[in-house]
Amino acid sequence: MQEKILKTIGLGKSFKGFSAVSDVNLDVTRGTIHALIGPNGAGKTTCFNLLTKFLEPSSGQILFNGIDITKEAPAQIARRGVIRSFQISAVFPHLTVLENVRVALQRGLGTEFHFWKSGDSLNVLNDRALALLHEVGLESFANEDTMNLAYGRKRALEIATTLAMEPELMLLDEPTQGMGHEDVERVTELIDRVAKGRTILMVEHNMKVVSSIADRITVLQRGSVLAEGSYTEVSNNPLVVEAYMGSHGGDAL
Amino acid sequence: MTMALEVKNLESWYGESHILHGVNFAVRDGEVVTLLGRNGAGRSTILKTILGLTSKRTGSIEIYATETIAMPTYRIARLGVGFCPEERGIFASLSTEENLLLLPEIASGGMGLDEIYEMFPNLYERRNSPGTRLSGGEQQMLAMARILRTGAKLLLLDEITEGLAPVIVQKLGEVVTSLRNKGFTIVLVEQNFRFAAPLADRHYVVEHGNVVEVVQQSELAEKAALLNEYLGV
Amino acid sequence: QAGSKVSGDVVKIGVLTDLSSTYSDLAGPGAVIAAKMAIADFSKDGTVIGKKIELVSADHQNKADIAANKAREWYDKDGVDVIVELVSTNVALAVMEVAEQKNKITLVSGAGSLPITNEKCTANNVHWAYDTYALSNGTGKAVVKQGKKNWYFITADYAFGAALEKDATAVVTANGGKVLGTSKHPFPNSDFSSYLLKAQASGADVVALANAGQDTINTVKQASEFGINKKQTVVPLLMFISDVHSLGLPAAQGMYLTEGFYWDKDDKTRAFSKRFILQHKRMPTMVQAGVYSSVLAYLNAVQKAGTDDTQAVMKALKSTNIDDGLFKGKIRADGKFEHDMYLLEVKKPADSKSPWDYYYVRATIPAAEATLPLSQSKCKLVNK
Amino acid sequence: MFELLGITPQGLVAQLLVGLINGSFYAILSLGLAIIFGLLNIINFAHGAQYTMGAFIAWIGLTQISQWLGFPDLTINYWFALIVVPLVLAGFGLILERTMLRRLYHLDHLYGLLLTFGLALIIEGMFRHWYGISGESYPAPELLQGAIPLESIGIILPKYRLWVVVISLAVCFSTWYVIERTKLGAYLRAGTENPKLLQAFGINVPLMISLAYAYGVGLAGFAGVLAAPIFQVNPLMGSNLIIVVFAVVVIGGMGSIMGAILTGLALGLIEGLTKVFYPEASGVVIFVIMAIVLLLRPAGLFGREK
Amino acid sequence: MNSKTKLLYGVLVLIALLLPFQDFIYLVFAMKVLCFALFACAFNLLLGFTGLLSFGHAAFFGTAAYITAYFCKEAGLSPELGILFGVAGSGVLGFLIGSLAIRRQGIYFAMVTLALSQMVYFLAVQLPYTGGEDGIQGVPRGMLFGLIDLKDDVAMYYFVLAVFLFGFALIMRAVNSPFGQVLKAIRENEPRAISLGYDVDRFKLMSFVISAALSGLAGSMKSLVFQLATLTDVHWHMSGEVVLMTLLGGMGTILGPVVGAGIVVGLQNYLANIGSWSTIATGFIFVICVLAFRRGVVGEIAAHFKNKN
Ligand SMILES: Nc1ncnc2c1ncn2[C@@H]1O[C@H](COP(=O)(O)OP(=O)(O)OP(=O)(O)O)[C@@H](O)[C@H]1O
Ligand SMILES: Nc1ncnc2c1ncn2[C@@H]1O[C@H](COP(=O)(O)OP(=O)(O)OP(=O)(O)O)[C@@H](O)[C@H]1O
Ligand SMILES: [Mg+2]
Ligand SMILES: [Mg+2]
Repeated sequence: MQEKILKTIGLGKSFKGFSAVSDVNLDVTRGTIHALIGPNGAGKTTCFNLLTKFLEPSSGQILFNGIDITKEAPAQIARRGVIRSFQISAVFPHLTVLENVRVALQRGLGTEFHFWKSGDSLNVLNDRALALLHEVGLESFANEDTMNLAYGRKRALEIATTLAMEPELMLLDEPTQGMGHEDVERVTELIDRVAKGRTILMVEHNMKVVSSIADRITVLQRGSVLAEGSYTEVSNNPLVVEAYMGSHGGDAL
Repeated sequence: MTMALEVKNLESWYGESHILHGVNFAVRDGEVVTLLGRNGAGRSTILKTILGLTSKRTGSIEIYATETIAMPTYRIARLGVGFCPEERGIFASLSTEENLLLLPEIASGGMGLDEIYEMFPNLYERRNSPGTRLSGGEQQMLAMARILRTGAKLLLLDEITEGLAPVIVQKLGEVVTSLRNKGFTIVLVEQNFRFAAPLADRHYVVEHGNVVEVVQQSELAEKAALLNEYLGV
Repeated sequence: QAGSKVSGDVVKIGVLTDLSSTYSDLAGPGAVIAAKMAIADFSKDGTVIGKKIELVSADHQNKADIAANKAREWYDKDGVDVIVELVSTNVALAVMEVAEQKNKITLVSGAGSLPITNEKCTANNVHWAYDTYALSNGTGKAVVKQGKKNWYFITADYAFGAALEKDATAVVTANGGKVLGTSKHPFPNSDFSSYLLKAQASGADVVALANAGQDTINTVKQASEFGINKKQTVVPLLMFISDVHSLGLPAAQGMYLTEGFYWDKDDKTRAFSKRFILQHKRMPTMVQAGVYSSVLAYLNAVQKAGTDDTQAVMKALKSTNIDDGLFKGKIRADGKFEHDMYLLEVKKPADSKSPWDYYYVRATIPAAEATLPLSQSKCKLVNK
Repeated sequence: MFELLGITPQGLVAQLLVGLINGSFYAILSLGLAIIFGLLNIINFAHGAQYTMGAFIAWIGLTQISQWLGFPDLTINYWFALIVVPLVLAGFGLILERTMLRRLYHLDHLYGLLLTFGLALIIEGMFRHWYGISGESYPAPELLQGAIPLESIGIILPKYRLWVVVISLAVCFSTWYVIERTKLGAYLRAGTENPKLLQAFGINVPLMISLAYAYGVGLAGFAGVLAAPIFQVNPLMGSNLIIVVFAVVVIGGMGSIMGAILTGLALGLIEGLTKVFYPEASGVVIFVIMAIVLLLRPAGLFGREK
Repeated sequence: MNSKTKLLYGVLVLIALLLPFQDFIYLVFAMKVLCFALFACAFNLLLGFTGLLSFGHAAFFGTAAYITAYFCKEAGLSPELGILFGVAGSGVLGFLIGSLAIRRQGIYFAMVTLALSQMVYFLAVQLPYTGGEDGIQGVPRGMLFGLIDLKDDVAMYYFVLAVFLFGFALIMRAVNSPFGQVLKAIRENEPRAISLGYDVDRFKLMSFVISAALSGLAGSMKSLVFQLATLTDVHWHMSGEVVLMTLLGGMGTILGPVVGAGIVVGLQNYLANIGSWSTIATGFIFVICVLAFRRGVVGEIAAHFKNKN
C-alpha cells in the first residue's frame, strides 16, 4: 500500500511557447483532501487535464500508486480509479437524473458492449443510484430531464456521478462554483463525508470551503508551485496573500 | 433623477416552461442594485429577458424611458445596455483581443484598450490566444472587460465573481465601485453576498420567478435574519 | 373465345424511357408521343384483332434497378405485353433479363451497345434503331476514306464508351488508319479542355468522341471554342439531332455522324416528322422514330399472329419485311433489325434554310455493312 | 507513367493554365458556399442549382425576353447580364432566407442541407421541364470571341477563358479583403458561434445574415453567367459540380474564406494534372485529397481548430 | 415499450404477413421498401442513436450488393452464403472506414465518410468484376438453404420480411441495451463519458460497424430482389437518399426510418410516370417536411400523442 497515492515529477505543459504549467511536483497523500489553489490562469485546470491525460504533458511524469501512468489513455486512467469533474458543469442533459448516475454505475456490470442485452438489465442499479442521489439531495429529481435543472443542482448531480465510479482518487475542479450558499455548505460537507476512505484533489476558489476541509494545500502561480502546507501556513504566507488571497484575506469572502 | 430601467410585471418563457411570473423592479440612473436568490430562482433569466434572449416575454421594460418589450435584441442593446452573461459567452473563433474589440461602441465614454489591459493584466498576457483557450477565470475577466469598452451606461452583470481568485474579486469590487462613481447604472446578479452587500444601494430577492423582497442598503442590518432565511447567508 | 388469344383481353404496350434525366431529349416524352402515333396510325379505333390497345409509360430515370422493378411490375401485375424504347444499355440489358424470365417482349430503340444482340442477346428482343457497330462503321469508314487516317479518342470511362472506341478502332485500323492515343474521362464530366489540349497536341487528323449526351455536347462546344474543329475533324461517334439542335450549327458545323433516321431524308420521313413536330415541338430523333416503327411493327405482328402470345408474335415479327417509310429491312435471328443507315454532315449555319434543317445526307450505308455479320455473332440464338 | 513522355513541357504549362481556369470556377463557387456556411451554418445544397439559374437567366435574357415582351430589340447582353443576373439571384436568395432558412438556424446543419437539397430539386426540375435536358448554347460576347495563339506553349487559348480567370480572381480577392480585413469578418465569425449573444451586443445579426446569404447566392449566379459561354447551359450543370465544390470548401476549412479561394484554385490545377496523367481518376482525386487532409488536419487546410 | 406500442407492432407485422394475399400493393415493390427500410434503420442507428451523420453509407449498401451479386452469379453460391459474404464484406469495409472516420466530429465526419465512399464508387467503376455502368445483371435468386426456391416472389417476399424483422429487432434491442445507454451518454457529452472511463471511440466504431453490416444486409437483399447490382447502389445519391428517408420518417425514432423508406420509395415508384414533375414534387415534399414537420412523420405523431396525455 503506497503512502503517496499520486505523485508528479517535474510535470510541465506549454501551449505554443506559453508554458501554462512548469516543473510541478505534487505529492498527494492517501486519505487526505488536497486543495490546489492559485490565481486565475495559474494552471490548475491544466494540471487536472494533465493528470487525467485530457492533455499530453510536455514534460514530467505522473505516478499513481507508484505506477507510471504518464503514457496511459484517459479512459484507462479513469478505470484505474482516478475520476475528475469539470470546471464547466458536465452532465448528460437529455438523460434523466437517474440515468446520469446509472451511466457511471453501468461500467461496473461490464456489459457496456452488450448490444443484444435488454435495457432492463440496468434496473438492478437503480437502488444504488437513488442512494447516491440521496447523498447529494437530488432524489426528488430522479426522473427529471437533467437539462431543466438549475446550475447548482447540475454540479451536485455531477458529484453524485463521480461518486458512482467508486473512485480511489477524485479530482474536483471548483465543485462549489455557481452554488448558492446552503448548496455550498451541503456540498462541502458532502465532500468531507465522501472523502472518508478516498483521496480528493480539488481546485477551489472559495476559501471558506478550502479552510474548512482541506488537509493540505498547494498554491500554484504562473504554472509553478508557489507554496505548500496547511491552510494556516499558506494563508499567512505573504507571497500567497499578495498573489492570491488579497489584503483582507481569503476568509473575508 | 431619471429612471435607467423600469420593469413592470415581466413574464418570461423558455419554450414551454414558464420561468418569470410578473417581476417588478426599477433602477434609477447611477444606482447599483443586486438580484439575490437561490439557484434556479430566475435571476439570470431576468437579465436575459430584459435583452429579449428568452423565447417569449410579456409585460413592460422601459430602458431610459423607452419601451422595449417589442424591440429586437440588438436595438435594446443600442439603448446603452452592456451584458455580461452567466456562461461568459467568449467567442472561440476570435482571439482574446478580437473578443475585446468585437463589441461596437454604442455610446461615447467607453474605456480604452490599454486602460482595460492594465485593469486585467492576464488578458494582456494572453491577448493573442483563442478566447476559449483562456482559463475559466480569465474568460470571466474577458466577459466583464469587453463591455467596459462599449460605453454602455446600464450594465447587467451575471455572477461576475464566479470562479475568480479572491484578489481578483477584490479588484472587481473596486472596479464596480469606480464604475458607479463614474455614473454607471449596474444590475448585479450575485451568489457572493459578501461581495455584493457593500456595493449595492438596494437588493432584490428573487424566488420562483418573482421578486419577493426588497432590502435597502440601510436596512441590511435589521433584515439580515430575513435574508438568511431566503439565501442561507 | 378470343380471351385465350389475348392475355387480359387487352394488348398493352409499355414505353419505359428516361423522362427526366440525361436522355429525356433524345427519347423521353417524344418516344411516348411516337408510340401514341403508331397506335393511332395502326387503327382508328385503337384496337387490334378486336381487342383494345393500351399504352402505359414510365420514367426509369436512367437507372437499371428502377427500370427492372417497373418492368417486373408491368409484366406481372399490369399485364403489359411488350416494353419499348429502353434508352441506355444498362437499362435495356436489365429489362431484357426480366422479359426473358417472364417470357415477354422487349423492343429496344434507345440503347445502342452491340452486346444487346450479341453476347447478351435474348429470344424475345428486337434491337431496332441503331447499334455501336453501325455508328462506328458508318462514320469511321467514311472519314478514313477521306484520307483522315490518324485518330485520337476522347472516351467516356465506362463500358459503353469503351465499346464505341473498340468498334471504331477496329474499323479505322481495318481501313488503314491508326489510333494515336486516347483520353478516358470520368462520367459525367463538364470540362474537356484538358483532353482537347492533349488531342490537339497529338496532331491527329480526327478527334473522335466515344461518349454520349451532355458529355458529347460539351466536348463539341469546347472543341469549337478551342478552335480545334478548324485544324482537326471532330467526329462524335454517337450524336442525335436533338444534340445538334441544342449545340447550334455554329459549334456543330462540319461534323460527320451516322444515324438510322433523318426527318428530311425523303417525303415519307418528312410527312411523319411534320405530324410529329406538331405534337412535340421538336423534330423526331432516330430513337423516337424507332419507337414509332417498332410499335407499328409489333401491332402488325399481333394482327398477323392473331394473338399476343409472345412466341407467336416474335415469330411473326421475324418473318416479315418491315417498311413503314421510316425504316426498311428485316429482323435477324439474333434480334437485330437490320436496315440502312445514313452518313450525315452537319450544315454550315449559312446553308441551313429552315429550322431543324441541319444535315446533308452524304451517303447511305447499306444494311449489310451497317450490321455485324451473323458469322461473327456471339449470340446464343445464332446457330452456325 | 509512360504518358509523361507524351507530355511536352509546353503541353504541361498549357494544362496547368486550363486547370487554373477550372480552379477559378471552383474558387468563386466555393467562396459563396463558404460564406453561407460560415455565417448561416447552412450547407447550401442549392448552390449548384443557383449557379444553373444564373446561366439560364443569362440565356433567357439574351434569347427569350425579347419574345416574351415582344420587343425584338430588347435583349440583355452578356455584360449587362454580368451585373443584372447576380442581383436577381441575390434577391431570390434574400427571399429564400427570409421565408425559409431563417427558421433553421437554431437547428442542426442537417435540416439546412435537406431544405436546400429540396430547393435544388425544384429549381432543376423546373428548368428541365421548360427547356429540356440537353440545354442551350450561349455564345461568348463578340469582344471575347476567338482565341489567342500562344506559340510559346504551342496551343491557342480562348480569350474568354482568360477573361474568366481574371474577373473571378478579382471578385474572389476583393470579397476576401472586405470580409477579413474589416471588422465584418469578426462579426461574421462571432455570429456563427453565438448569434443571440452577438445581438445582445447591439449588432443587427438577422440583417447581416440575410445579406450574407444573398451575397453568396449572388456569387453563384455570377459564376453561372461566367460559365454560360463555356459549358452547355443545361439543368444539371450545377448538380454535377456541387459535390466537388463541397469538397473544396471542406478541404479549405469550413467557413474559411481564403481557404475556399486558394483550395479552389489549387484543386483546379491538381485535377488538371490528373486529367493528364491518370484521367480516369480525375473524378476521385479531389476526394482522395479531402480524406487525407481531414485525417491529418481536421479543420481543413485553413480552418481554425475548434 | 408499453402495451399500446406492442399492439401497434403486432398489427404491422400481421399486415406484412398478409401482404401476399392481395394484389393492390405489388410484392416486389413491398420488398424494395423492406430493403430500404432496413437500410434506413441501420443508418438511423448511427445518426439517430449515436449522433454520427455518415454521408457515405451507400458504400456499404453497394459493396454488399456487388459481393452478393458476384458470388451468386459468377461463383454460383447459394443466396444465404452470398448474403453472408456481402454482410461480412460491408462489415469489414465499415471497420476500415469507421476507424478512420470516427476520429472526426460533425460535418467533418460526414465529409470523411463521403470522401471514402466516393473512392469505393471509383473502384466500383474501375474494377473488372463490377461490370461498369451495366452492373452485374441477371443475378440468380437461387435456392434458399437448398430447399426454398426464391424465384417465386412470394417465397422471396417472406424471406426478405424475415431478414428485415431480424435486423429491425436487432437494432431496436441495441438501442435499448446497456450499449445503447452508453451511446446516448456519448452523444450527450463526450468528454464526460470519457472521464467516466468509457473508451468512446470503441463505442462509436462498434455502432458504426453494426450499422455498416446491417446496411450491407439490406444491400445484399436488394441485389437478390432485383437480381442486379449497379453503380446506383454505391453512388452518393444513395447515401443522400437514406439520409432523406431517415429524416422524413423521423430520426432517432425506431419506426421512423421504415415510414421514411416507404414514402421515398413510394414517391420514386408512383411519381415515375410524371417525368420532370416527379423531381419537382419530391423537392417540394422535402421543403415542406423541413419547414412544417421537422421531427419527421413518426416523430411528429409521437410528439402529438405526448402532448395529448
Ligand atoms: N488549450 C490551451 N491553449 C493555450 N493556452 C491555454 C490552453 N489551456 C489553458 N491555457 C492557458 O494556460 C493557463 C492556465 O490555464 P488553467 O485553465 O489551468 O488556469 P486555472 O488555474 O484553471 O485558472 P482558473 O482558476 O481561472 O480556472 C491560462 O493562462 C490559459 O490561458
Ligand atoms: N434554456 C433553458 N431552458 C429551459 N429552462 C431553463 C433554461 N435556462 C434556465 N432554465 C430554468 O429556469 C429557471 C431559472 O434559471 P436561472 O438560470 O434564471 O436561475 P438563476 O437564478 O440564474 O440561478 P443560477 O444562475 O445560479 O442557476 C431554472 O429552473 C432553470 O431550470
Ligand atoms: Mg480552471
Ligand atoms: Mg394482353
